[in-house]
Amino acid sequence: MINFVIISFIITLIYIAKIEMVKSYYPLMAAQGVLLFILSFLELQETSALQLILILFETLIFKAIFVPLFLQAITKGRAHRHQHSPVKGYYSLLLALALIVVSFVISHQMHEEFLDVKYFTAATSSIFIGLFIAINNRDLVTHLIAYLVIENGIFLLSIALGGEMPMFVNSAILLDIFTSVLIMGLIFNRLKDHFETTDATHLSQLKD
Amino acid sequence: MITVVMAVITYFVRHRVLTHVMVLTYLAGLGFIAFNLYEHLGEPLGEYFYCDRLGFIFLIILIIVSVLSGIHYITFVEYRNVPREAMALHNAGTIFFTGAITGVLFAQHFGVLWTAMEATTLGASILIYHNRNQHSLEATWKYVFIASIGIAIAFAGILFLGLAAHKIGHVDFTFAAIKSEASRLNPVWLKATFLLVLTGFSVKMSLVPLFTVDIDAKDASPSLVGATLSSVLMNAGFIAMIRFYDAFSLTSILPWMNNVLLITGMLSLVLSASYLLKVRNIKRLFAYSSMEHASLVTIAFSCGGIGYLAAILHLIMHSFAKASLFLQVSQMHRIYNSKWDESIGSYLRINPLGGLVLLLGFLSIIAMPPSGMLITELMMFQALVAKSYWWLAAVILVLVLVIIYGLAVRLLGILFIKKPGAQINMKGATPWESVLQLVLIVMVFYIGLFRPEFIVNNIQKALEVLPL
Amino acid sequence: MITFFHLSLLTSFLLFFLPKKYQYPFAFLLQSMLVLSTSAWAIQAWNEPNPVQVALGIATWSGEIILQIDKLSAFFILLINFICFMGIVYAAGYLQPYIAKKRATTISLHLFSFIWLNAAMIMVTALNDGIAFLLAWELMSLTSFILVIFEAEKEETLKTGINYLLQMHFGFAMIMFGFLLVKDATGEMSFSALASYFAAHNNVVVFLAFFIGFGIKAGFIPLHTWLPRAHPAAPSHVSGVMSGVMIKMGIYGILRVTSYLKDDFMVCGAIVLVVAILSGILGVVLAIMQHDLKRLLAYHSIENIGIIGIGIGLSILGYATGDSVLASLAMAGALLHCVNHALFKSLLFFSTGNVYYAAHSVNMDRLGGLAGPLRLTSLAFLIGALAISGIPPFNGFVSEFLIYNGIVHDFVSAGFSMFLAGLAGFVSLALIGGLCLYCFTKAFGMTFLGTHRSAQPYELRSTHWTMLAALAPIVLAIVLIGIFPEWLMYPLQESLATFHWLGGTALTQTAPAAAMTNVSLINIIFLSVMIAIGLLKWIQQKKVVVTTGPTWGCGYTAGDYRHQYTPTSYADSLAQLAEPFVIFKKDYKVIGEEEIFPAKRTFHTESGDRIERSAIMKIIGFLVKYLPLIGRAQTGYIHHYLIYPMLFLALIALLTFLQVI
Amino acid sequence: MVSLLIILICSLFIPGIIVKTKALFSGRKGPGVFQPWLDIIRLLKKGSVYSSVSSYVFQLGATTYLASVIVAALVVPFDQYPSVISFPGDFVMFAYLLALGRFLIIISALDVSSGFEGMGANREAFYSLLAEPAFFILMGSLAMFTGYTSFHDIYSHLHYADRYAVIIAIISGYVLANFTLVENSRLPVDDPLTHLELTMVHEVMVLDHSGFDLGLIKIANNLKLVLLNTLSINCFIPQDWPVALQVITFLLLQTVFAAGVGYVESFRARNKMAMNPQFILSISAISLILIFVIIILNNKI
Repeated sequence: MINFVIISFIITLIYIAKIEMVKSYYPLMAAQGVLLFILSFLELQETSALQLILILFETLIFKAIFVPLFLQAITKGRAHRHQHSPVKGYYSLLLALALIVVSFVISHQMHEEFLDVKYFTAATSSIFIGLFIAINNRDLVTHLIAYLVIENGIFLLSIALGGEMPMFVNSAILLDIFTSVLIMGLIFNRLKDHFETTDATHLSQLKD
Repeated sequence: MITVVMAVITYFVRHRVLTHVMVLTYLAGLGFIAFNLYEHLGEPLGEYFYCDRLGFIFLIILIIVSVLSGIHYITFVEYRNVPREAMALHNAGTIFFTGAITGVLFAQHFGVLWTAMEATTLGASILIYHNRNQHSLEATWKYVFIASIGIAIAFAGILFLGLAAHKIGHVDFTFAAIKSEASRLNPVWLKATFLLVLTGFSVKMSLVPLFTVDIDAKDASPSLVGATLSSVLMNAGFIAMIRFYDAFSLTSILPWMNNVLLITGMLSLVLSASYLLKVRNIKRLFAYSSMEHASLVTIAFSCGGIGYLAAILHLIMHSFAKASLFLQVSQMHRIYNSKWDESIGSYLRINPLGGLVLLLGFLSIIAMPPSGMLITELMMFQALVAKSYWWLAAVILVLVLVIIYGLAVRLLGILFIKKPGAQINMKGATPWESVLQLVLIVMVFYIGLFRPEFIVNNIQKALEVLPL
Repeated sequence: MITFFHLSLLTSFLLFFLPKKYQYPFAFLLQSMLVLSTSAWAIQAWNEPNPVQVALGIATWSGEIILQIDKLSAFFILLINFICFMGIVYAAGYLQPYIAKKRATTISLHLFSFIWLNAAMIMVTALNDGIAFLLAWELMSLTSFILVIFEAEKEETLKTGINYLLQMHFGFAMIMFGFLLVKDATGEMSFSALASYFAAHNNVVVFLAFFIGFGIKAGFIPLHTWLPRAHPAAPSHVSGVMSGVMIKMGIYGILRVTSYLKDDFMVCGAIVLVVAILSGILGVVLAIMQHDLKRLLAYHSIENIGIIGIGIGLSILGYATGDSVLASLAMAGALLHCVNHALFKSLLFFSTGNVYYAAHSVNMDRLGGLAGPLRLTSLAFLIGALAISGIPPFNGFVSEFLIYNGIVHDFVSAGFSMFLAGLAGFVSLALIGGLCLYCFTKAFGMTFLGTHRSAQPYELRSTHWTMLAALAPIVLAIVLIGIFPEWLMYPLQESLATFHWLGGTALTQTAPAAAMTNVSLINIIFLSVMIAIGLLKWIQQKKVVVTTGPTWGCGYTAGDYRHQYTPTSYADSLAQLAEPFVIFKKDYKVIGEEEIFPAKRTFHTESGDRIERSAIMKIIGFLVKYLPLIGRAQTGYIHHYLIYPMLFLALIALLTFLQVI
Repeated sequence: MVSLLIILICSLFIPGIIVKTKALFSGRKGPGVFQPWLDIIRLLKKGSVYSSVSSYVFQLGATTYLASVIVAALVVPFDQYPSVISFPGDFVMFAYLLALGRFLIIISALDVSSGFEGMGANREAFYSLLAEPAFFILMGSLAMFTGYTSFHDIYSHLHYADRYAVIIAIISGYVLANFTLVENSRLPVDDPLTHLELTMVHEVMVLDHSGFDLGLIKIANNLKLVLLNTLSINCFIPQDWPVALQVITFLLLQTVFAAGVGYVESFRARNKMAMNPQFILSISAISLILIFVIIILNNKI
């Protein structure tokens, strides 16, 4: 079961990497949220009820429902736009696959008994692909999505390492992600008004 | 106690009453707390916090700088006709930011430290956003985005540490616990943790590799925010870095950490030198100068021994000098309505007191006597010589000369040379503020000349734990 | 005394709050107090066998600051005080137009820096502790920097100031490295720790570090490039003080370090000698090529530093080869030349200041014929010019004579290599003397003699009386030292005792020092002969008809001011010889054969310092050109910013993997 | 005292002899041997014309020039008979005293704002600067050879015990003679009797001096010629001869030298101006050769 979920997660990653239209991100983000929920539910069965509720909230409500809706709200009217990126289509797919292979190799190198290699692979792939998306794409929404993908990776990583953080920290992390997404969203809206574009290449007035 | 502070913050954040009094009251309260804390030095504060000397010293600096920029903000609002909403948001942001930094300073748990650090990003983003124009939007976006990714990277690092700790069955995540167990942990994970944390926090410390957005932030925000960012926030970043360094300092990776810090510092120094040669925007100029000092601190720290003392003292003095300079820039901006050096000229003639601040501030940041940074740079070189890094010392010397050249050309040009394009509006000059800034700089001089035993002793005690 | 000292320094801050009118008198009062108190210490030190210790009651990073005045320090302190005091007297007149023109802040900053420069120099000579010394050293650089940029609204002046500041900082860093090496080995950071360091380690490295650091301040070639820029940029009383005593602080430092040497005398001496000979000859060659009078004088400072260096180098070498007479004579000559150079160089700068004040220019291409209107100034300049050329009966001769004598004495007993070293010094001193004569006949002749060289005659401003009053004591000192050099032998002997390795030889017992009475005798005879001839002439001229007429134009009667020799044409004969060191550009289009009616032409020459252009400017140019290229990282594109952490992580990971770190 | 006396005596007739020789070679009878001095006396009685642009410097020039040469004469010895004043390193003082006179005469030439005199002044300064090292190298090497450091001691200890040492006498005598020619503006460096100002060195410099001043300058020139000549001739007179013989030899040699100068000036043209620096530097080169000779003879290597 877990293997199946992780593989699905990686497949969503590959899809995210090759997406060219903003609209296509929303279901994938929602799917990732659901997958993460299943994973954490399976993994952390013996933890306390409070923590379970928290994780439920984090994955299902926040990641699977709130974020896609929020994205949809802020990208209203431009969801069908095509991305401008230097590495396109199949090449980005190939690159994403390569990154996944790299993370497999890295995970394979880690001979740690407490480390779940499967999770670790998924987590590193997620982080790598998130960074790849951010570097490769020029649209600000994609940057936001990249950030979320990276955060998903970090979440996976924390599952991979077994819950080490105290409650306080976990809730803080949740709050942090929530507020940063919120702030980014708000600023994104403002940017749209001011610059009349969401292309990051136009966002380069501050330089030397 | 800190949780109480947090509660106060949230109260103010919700409360949108538009008054500066609250900020100042809050800071006064913080000062009061600090006053009380002095008796509790070395005692834990609640579960996740711990009152140590290092944090305490920087708390004092935090209060001084924030009070000054708070006062400055009052004039700023009057002069600029800042909308009430923006003002309220700024004040709330200040309180949130200050509280978050206090959290960073006293955190005793890696996770809490991380949380507080993330909170500073959010607080800072509110402050940077203040002007609400294209530049500030761009800067805020970049800052939040890059800082968040940096923070995520740092969190991954902390997770690695957790992995390592988990392996030996240890689950307590406080500094003290990790430090005592560190030698049993797998050095590879520790290295990964340190590297990722350094990378993640570099945005706060204004170091390579994430320095870029920090510079933009200081440029696009009001100068008083720049003052806070390049003093208080930078200190907090360094404190966080030092916590990790301290925790791992008893293990075999100490030389490795030193080397990494040295590389980081050198890269940052080269970059800042190259920028200082060409930058013409005075705010960015000071921002890069902060980067230079951050790299000097890093280099000093990486050398160990007397370098630790040099690093901390340098941070303290840099906070004072840079805060006063940034605040002065705000005044200049009002007088000339520009931040570009080609339209700011003969400042010493136009505003003698402000010019004096700029001149003395310039002397302090290029480490000319009576600036105390001379002493710390001396210590830094001493540390380098003690480690026989001769070539590095020579390179650093050349780069520092380049930096002085860059700063001197711009700043002395502003002070003395008449620029034809300058449009002067003397209403912007506020002599009493300049006097306050002068006091800060005089403090730098005082430290340089007289070796205040109180500060030095406290730093030395705080640093006793580090390996020599 | 300590109260006076503190009072003068602490109340100097009040300068900023005084109205313009009272600033100068107050500064004068403070400076007098400072000079008085420190001179009293110096005199006390002179009379006591042990160094005088003055605790300033201030603690710094190295503990309490204690002035430790031994005879070498006392020697320099008296010199500093004399020149600085004359400087402030001179400034009374020189500053007047500026006081009317500038803001009160600028004036007070200037006077404030002047007082502090004096204090800083005194502290430099009297501090033993490393950190305190470095602080005082930087303070000296800083205050002189502020003094240099007095007219900072001129962009050129400001650039010069920045250049100066940077070079001083570099020198500072070298001194610091020297101290740090000592500290690393002995755990102590002070001059006295040098003794134990030199006893146990290789002397050359630390000596070299100090030599470079102090050599920048002193202006040894190739570390001299700041000097010909900073001196002309500064107002004249400042250039007088800077050139007169501040660059001597570099010499002081070298002397102080030298006095602790224990080993490797041969190498150290050779280094100093070679650099000094280079500075001496090139300094004066470059001086000859200048049009700007102050720049010319600045290059002469380099030359004189070279002479002092020759003295020091030969002294060290003399000790190394066991010739104690050479060692003490050359060192005495070097020390005395410090005094002499301080005197005549400040005299020259002050009188140049008078020229600038009166004629608004120091460009010799425009000057000429000032000996009439500025009679006293020109006389002072003439005396300075004769003294700097080492011509008796003035003081410059005495110190060179001591060095010459040391070398000649050494010839008698020296081995081959020492003979060559001595010969090199000997010949270069002679050559410098000849070049100096060449240069100062030019400087004096072009500035004061003939008629004006620009198309318009002058509008002269009359000089203030203090600007002449300040010259008188200096002239007196120059003449007295020149005519009665024997009086100085005992004090010099006392100062030489600071050098532990010179301790055994008594300068006063050497034959040349004893011969000073003969020098004095010859000088007196010369003066009497001259007066006698003058009297004869006077008597004769009363009997005969004396008329004035136009200058004999060799049959050409249409000659005017344009026929005079100019600085460029005067220097032209040397230009070929100096070609390897001086870039000499002529901007002139030769008249072609087909040009029957040649169009109007202009002629313009330029000379530059080849060492500066080829060695130093290239490095700086390289940095300024290529460093900003690195700074393209801030592209403004956020996706680029994300690549950096990746690269950084990869770099560190790679280095770790390869076990580089 | 003997030395000063003999130098003064020589200066009475030496200039005359040069003039006489030249006249004889050109087939004229020529004036008497003392004619130059008679000219000087005539000049001393005359009135003067001063340039209207000149200043006090011009008044000082000739006076100082003569005074410096007279004082310089005090330190020059005649063979082993001491000079009036003698002390270690007196030859340094000698050179610098001459420089003093030169300095003043140069600036008084610049004082009259004439292009011609400026040219002369420039050349004088330039040539003397080139010649200076030769003198110093020579005296330095003689000091090393004899082991003494004053004119008198050096000359009274120039023993040519070794027959190779005669080389030293010849070379140093030759160098000093050449030095004399340069310093006194004689052929081949300068022709005092040329009639084109553009090719003069010394004479053009004093063009504007007249009457008493010109007389002083001429006295000083005569004295300087003999003075430097003495230095050269001293090299050739052995110390162990009786006094009378030495004096006679000295006078003879002075005459021969003067006649030689006259001969050269009659049959040789002046160097091209551009050649002069090279010529003067070659004197220094020869004196360097002397050093190596001495080093080899003294077994210093």
